[in-house]
Amino acid sequence: MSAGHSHDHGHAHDDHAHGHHELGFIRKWIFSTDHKVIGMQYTVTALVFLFFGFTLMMIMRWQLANPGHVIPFVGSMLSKQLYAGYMNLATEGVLLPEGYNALGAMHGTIMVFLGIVPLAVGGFGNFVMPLQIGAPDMAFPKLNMMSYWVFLPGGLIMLASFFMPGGAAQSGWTSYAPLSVINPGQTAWLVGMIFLITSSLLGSINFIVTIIHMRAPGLTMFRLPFFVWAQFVTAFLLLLAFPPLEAAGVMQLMDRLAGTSFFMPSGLWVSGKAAEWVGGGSPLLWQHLFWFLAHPEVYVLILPAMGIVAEVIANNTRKPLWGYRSMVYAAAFLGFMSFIVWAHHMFMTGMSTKISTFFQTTTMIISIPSVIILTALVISLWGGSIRFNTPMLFAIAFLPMFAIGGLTGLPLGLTSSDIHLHDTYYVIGHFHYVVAPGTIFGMFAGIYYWYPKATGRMMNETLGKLHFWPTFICMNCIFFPMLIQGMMGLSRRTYDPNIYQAGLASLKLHKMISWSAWIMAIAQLPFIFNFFVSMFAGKKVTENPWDSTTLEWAAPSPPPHGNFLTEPKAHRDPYVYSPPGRKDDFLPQHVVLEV
Amino acid sequence: MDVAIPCQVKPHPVTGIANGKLAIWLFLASEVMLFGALFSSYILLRTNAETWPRGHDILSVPLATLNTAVLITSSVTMVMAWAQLMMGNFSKGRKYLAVTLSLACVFLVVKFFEYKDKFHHYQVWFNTPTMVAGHEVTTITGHIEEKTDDFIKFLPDPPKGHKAEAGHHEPIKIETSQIKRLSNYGPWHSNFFAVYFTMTGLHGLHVIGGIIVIGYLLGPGAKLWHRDRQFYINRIENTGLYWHFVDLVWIFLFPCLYLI
Amino acid sequence: MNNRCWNTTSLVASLTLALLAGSALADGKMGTATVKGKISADGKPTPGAPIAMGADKFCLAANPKPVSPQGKLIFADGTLPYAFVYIKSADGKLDLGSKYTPPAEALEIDQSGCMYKPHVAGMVAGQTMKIVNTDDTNHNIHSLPTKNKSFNFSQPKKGMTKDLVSAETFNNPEVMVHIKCDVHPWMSAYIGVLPHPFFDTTKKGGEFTIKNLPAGKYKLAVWHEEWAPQEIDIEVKDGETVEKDVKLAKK
Amino acid sequence: MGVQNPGYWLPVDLSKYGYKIDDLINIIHVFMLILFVGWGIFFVYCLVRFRAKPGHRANPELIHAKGSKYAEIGVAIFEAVILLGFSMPVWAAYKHAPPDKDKAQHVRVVAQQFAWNFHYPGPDGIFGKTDQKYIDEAANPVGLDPNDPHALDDIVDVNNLHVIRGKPVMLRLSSKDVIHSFWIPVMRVKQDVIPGTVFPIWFEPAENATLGEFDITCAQLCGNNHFKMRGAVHIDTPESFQKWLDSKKVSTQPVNAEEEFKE
Repeated sequence: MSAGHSHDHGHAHDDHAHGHHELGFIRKWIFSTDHKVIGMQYTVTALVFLFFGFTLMMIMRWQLANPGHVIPFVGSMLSKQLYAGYMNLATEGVLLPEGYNALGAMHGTIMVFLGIVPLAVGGFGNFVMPLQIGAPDMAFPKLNMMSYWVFLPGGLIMLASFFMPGGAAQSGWTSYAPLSVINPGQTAWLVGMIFLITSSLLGSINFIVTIIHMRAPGLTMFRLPFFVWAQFVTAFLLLLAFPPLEAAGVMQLMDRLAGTSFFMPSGLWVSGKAAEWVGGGSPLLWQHLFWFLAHPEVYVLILPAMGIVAEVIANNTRKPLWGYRSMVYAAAFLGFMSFIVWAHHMFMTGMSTKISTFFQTTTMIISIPSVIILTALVISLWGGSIRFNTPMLFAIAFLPMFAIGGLTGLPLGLTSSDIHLHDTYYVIGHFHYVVAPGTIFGMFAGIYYWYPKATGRMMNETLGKLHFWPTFICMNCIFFPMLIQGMMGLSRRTYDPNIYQAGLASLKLHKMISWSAWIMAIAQLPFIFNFFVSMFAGKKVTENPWDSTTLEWAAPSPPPHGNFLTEPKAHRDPYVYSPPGRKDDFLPQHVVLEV
Repeated sequence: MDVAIPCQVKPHPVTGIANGKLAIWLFLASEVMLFGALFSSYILLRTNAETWPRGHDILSVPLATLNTAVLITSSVTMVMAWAQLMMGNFSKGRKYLAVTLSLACVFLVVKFFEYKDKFHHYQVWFNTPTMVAGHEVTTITGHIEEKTDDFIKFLPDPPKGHKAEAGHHEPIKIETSQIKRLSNYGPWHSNFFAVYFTMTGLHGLHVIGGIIVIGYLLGPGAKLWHRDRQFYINRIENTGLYWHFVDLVWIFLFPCLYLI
Repeated sequence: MNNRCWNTTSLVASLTLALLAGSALADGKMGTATVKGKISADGKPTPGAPIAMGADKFCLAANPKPVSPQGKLIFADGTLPYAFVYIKSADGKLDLGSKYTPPAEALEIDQSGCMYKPHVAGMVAGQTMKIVNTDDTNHNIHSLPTKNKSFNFSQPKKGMTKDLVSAETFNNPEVMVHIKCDVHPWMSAYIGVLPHPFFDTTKKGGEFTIKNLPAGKYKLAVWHEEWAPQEIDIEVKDGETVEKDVKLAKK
Repeated sequence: MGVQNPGYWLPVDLSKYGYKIDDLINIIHVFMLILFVGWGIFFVYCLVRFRAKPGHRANPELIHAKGSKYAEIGVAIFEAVILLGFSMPVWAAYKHAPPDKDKAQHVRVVAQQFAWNFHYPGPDGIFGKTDQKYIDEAANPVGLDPNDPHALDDIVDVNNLHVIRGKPVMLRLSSKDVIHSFWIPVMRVKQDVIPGTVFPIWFEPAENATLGEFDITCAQLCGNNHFKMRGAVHIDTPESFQKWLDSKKVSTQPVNAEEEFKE
């Protein structure tokens, strides 16, 4: 970067400081090109979607714990016929099987594509990553804005699908053909997905260019905070894994709207009559294309969370991360491997021994880098001086939760044990342990950690702890029983488990899970309160409230448009904590040591 | 008030390219995955199919060859536009750009006629083998002259190699009760046409995208030349990369769909 | 489920329909003639296997004796239940040239003992429907029309009722619309959707009666699930009762 | 109804070879438990010992943790062992060592939204021809060809699979419409049923298997009433199997309508 650019920064900041040339409300907060504002837009939108997706699940939890009983509070609302031909989720206050399927499909879709990915990548990636690399903004600010404004309509189409004729998608978030081609409601889902995929592509290109081209002087790749590395790998996964799903989505849309038979085999006989499709297609083709995206997607969900946890742990143990380089290599290897394990979701589709051998071997191999990252994070605790603030509580809670999630992946990744566990509650327990107490804890840690940077004020610690402890306990009471239910042989996506012996025998667990879920909902109230009230009432902070070392803490809190007052330079590794012979127990990357 | 972004115009010291070029390469990587998925699906469907038509039997190879030539020429003119701009010849560069744009439009027009023909060409499958023009057949192809609830008047295609005597063929009347299936050559006709329309359609959308971008750079976007010459040339170069990719996809599509 | 909102909706819907129908007062021509008769089978029915009620424990309990598919049923004297008898115009069209508003009462279909009651019924296009589940098991009711919009919904609980407003039922004449339950594949019902109210379904003794027919020449059409359809020319005069017995041949 | 879930762990295993899968699952879980507990102890120890104390500073030196390397290598070795020693042989046996065809019971399974149609070949041991055009959802759900002599003695039952203990069962799975997944938890057998393909699978009820009825589940979301796609496997003795077979022999029923219209 030339000197001219740093001059520009200074100039940009002057504009801001004087306030005369301030952008109008719309350009500043709605159609903003500032990565921080876009990051916050993503964060808030994603949190709203997460809350909505969680609400859908609470309705399903009612049905599972009390099959056939009138849903309290919302039952009558869901039974209202809004217009002729409207697909009701419930009748006479009781959830319908098709309503249950719609809620299930939308819960999965919303949580993954509208909640966690936008929060982890769109929110944290956008807000934190340019700051951490000392950049004034993203490489393409307008593209960044567009990415959000393509994401939002995609999400709104998904939500609106509940009110469209035919209702919301009912074929699961996996949308297996031929069911998804036959079922109502899928078209809106596909259109929504195409918007979301486009948004992700725009975002990921922006991220990669920014990380490669816009690092501050001195900030070599191996001086990057681990979070940036995680985002870097994630962006590649999004870039390369999403397009096949887009192709598959287009094909499924063609099957639905143009009567093609990409995924429709010959001779289908649906509901008492021959189906209209010519046939000749392959249902397995959809599964391959879908999982080719959806397995890397798992790492899209988990890597940013690992990144956040690494930041928070390094900061709060007051010592450098243990095995930083091996973590980076592990993350890159993880990203690469995630492209060649997808078919372990398809062991039960009649896979031959050779192919299954390949995929279970790659699946076992991919567990190794996860173990390395996890081990490195735990060993990082050794010899530290651990501060138990709210972000740290969430970050360290992430570790055992992710460990359970990862370990329970083992029996699922082996074909023989998968015979019994495939498509049971064990699977649900497994991936929720990775994503819910795993990723979401990472996200909470990130929110508490970077909140002062975004707003200039701290979140309340007491409320934070009031949020953490019940959430932590409830999460385990929700997902651990699911592992047992799956072991007992309860099939997932079952509207009324009571007609099965495994369901009847584990009904008590269902009740326990549901109660825990509702208690957990209440436990989110302190967080919501804390989140909004701290914006005005939180303790004011200077630029570096956590005594942290990475570059984002060199910018003012909140950082102005253009981020840094003077162009930062990186002089050392990211986590120089408790250096010997210094009074402070941290040495930020940008600080020039006076000799 | 925009923040100054480094490497917007000048190449990055390490990678040696500017932001835009890196981004376009990444974009093309994702495009490779998109079309790669479609080509894989095509291979899978074709290898699994009991029968798969030869493209040259049912598609117009001459038109597609013409289109191939059109697209390749447009790629050449795109490079010429960039070269002229590099030499500082703004007006010549624009002319080449305009030629590229018109060639892209020609491509779409030709494609439109190809599509239109398919939608007016029908195939009839009979319930039982039926005598048509002295042969017992289960299916015939041709054009519909008249359609009612009870019957269709159908003008069969001349047999292969008898195109000159097309006049000999009279329309025949087919009762609705005889028809097992009646379909034009739209995407619903068979998996071949599903693949054909989806892939060429998606490629066509890419061509339209190219037209919009080139049109912008030719029209309102050209002002940038006077403000920041290098920036404008970069944009032309990046658009060119994209355009070559669109061309390349067609070069794969042409043999895959029309020839083999 | 008669909650207030629902009633308002159906009220609005029926009002809209009435308006759309244009001159609602200029309702279709009604007459005083009657056609009656018996439908019977010409030959012996193919014996059918009993329904596999064991598929669902509830259904088995509700039907301790073996049950035949309703379409196979025949009375000892050879007369047929579940034949749908209806009037066509003299040139064989469903439309009699005059518009009839559907009756206000809904066509009720009950899911009882894992069978549809009635198995065969007629309705005037646009008539409302009421679907009831009196079984303590989950049913889904799936219509498979070719000229109308399809519906497909579940009734997982005993006593559930769903009122279908006019716009949700069958609005185009179609003989017959097949309705089935996907959970219990044997459950099927057939609805004859007509643009006029001149139809009947045979019951005990294969008897049918079509009343209030205006004088004129018609075709008397008969449809049965298992037997070949038939059409017979008839002529009726005001106040007259025409008797027509029809024998259906094997399909 | 047999008791399928005696406790909060795996359902009873009534098959001859299911123990192999159970062993694998149990071994992995013991390993997971050891790993998690060992790791957890270290984790909690760190949290307690290295909590922030006034006047105490973190030690920035990174320890040479040989333990972690050993742990990682240990995990890798263990994974290799269960992969090569357990999972792959069991899977290969399941795929490549079907029982003797002549000694097995053969059943065709036709899945549809939302029922399992079980098609038995009858006394002649030969499946009758089937064709879509004969399908009658009430009377002939698998579309048996009435003109095929082999079809006359075939038995079709919906949602009820009868097997004899000690006798291997070979199933040919197919689907009419969408993807289903055939799962008998007590037999430790599961297979997706994808339309357009026939999937041969097999299992063997143990000779001392509990008699009675157990769940068959559709394990793949197949539509709005997916949950209702429950079948039952009846484990019979040869005698009770014969009794059931005899009850099915009455293939023709009176079609007298009086019963239905008696009120």
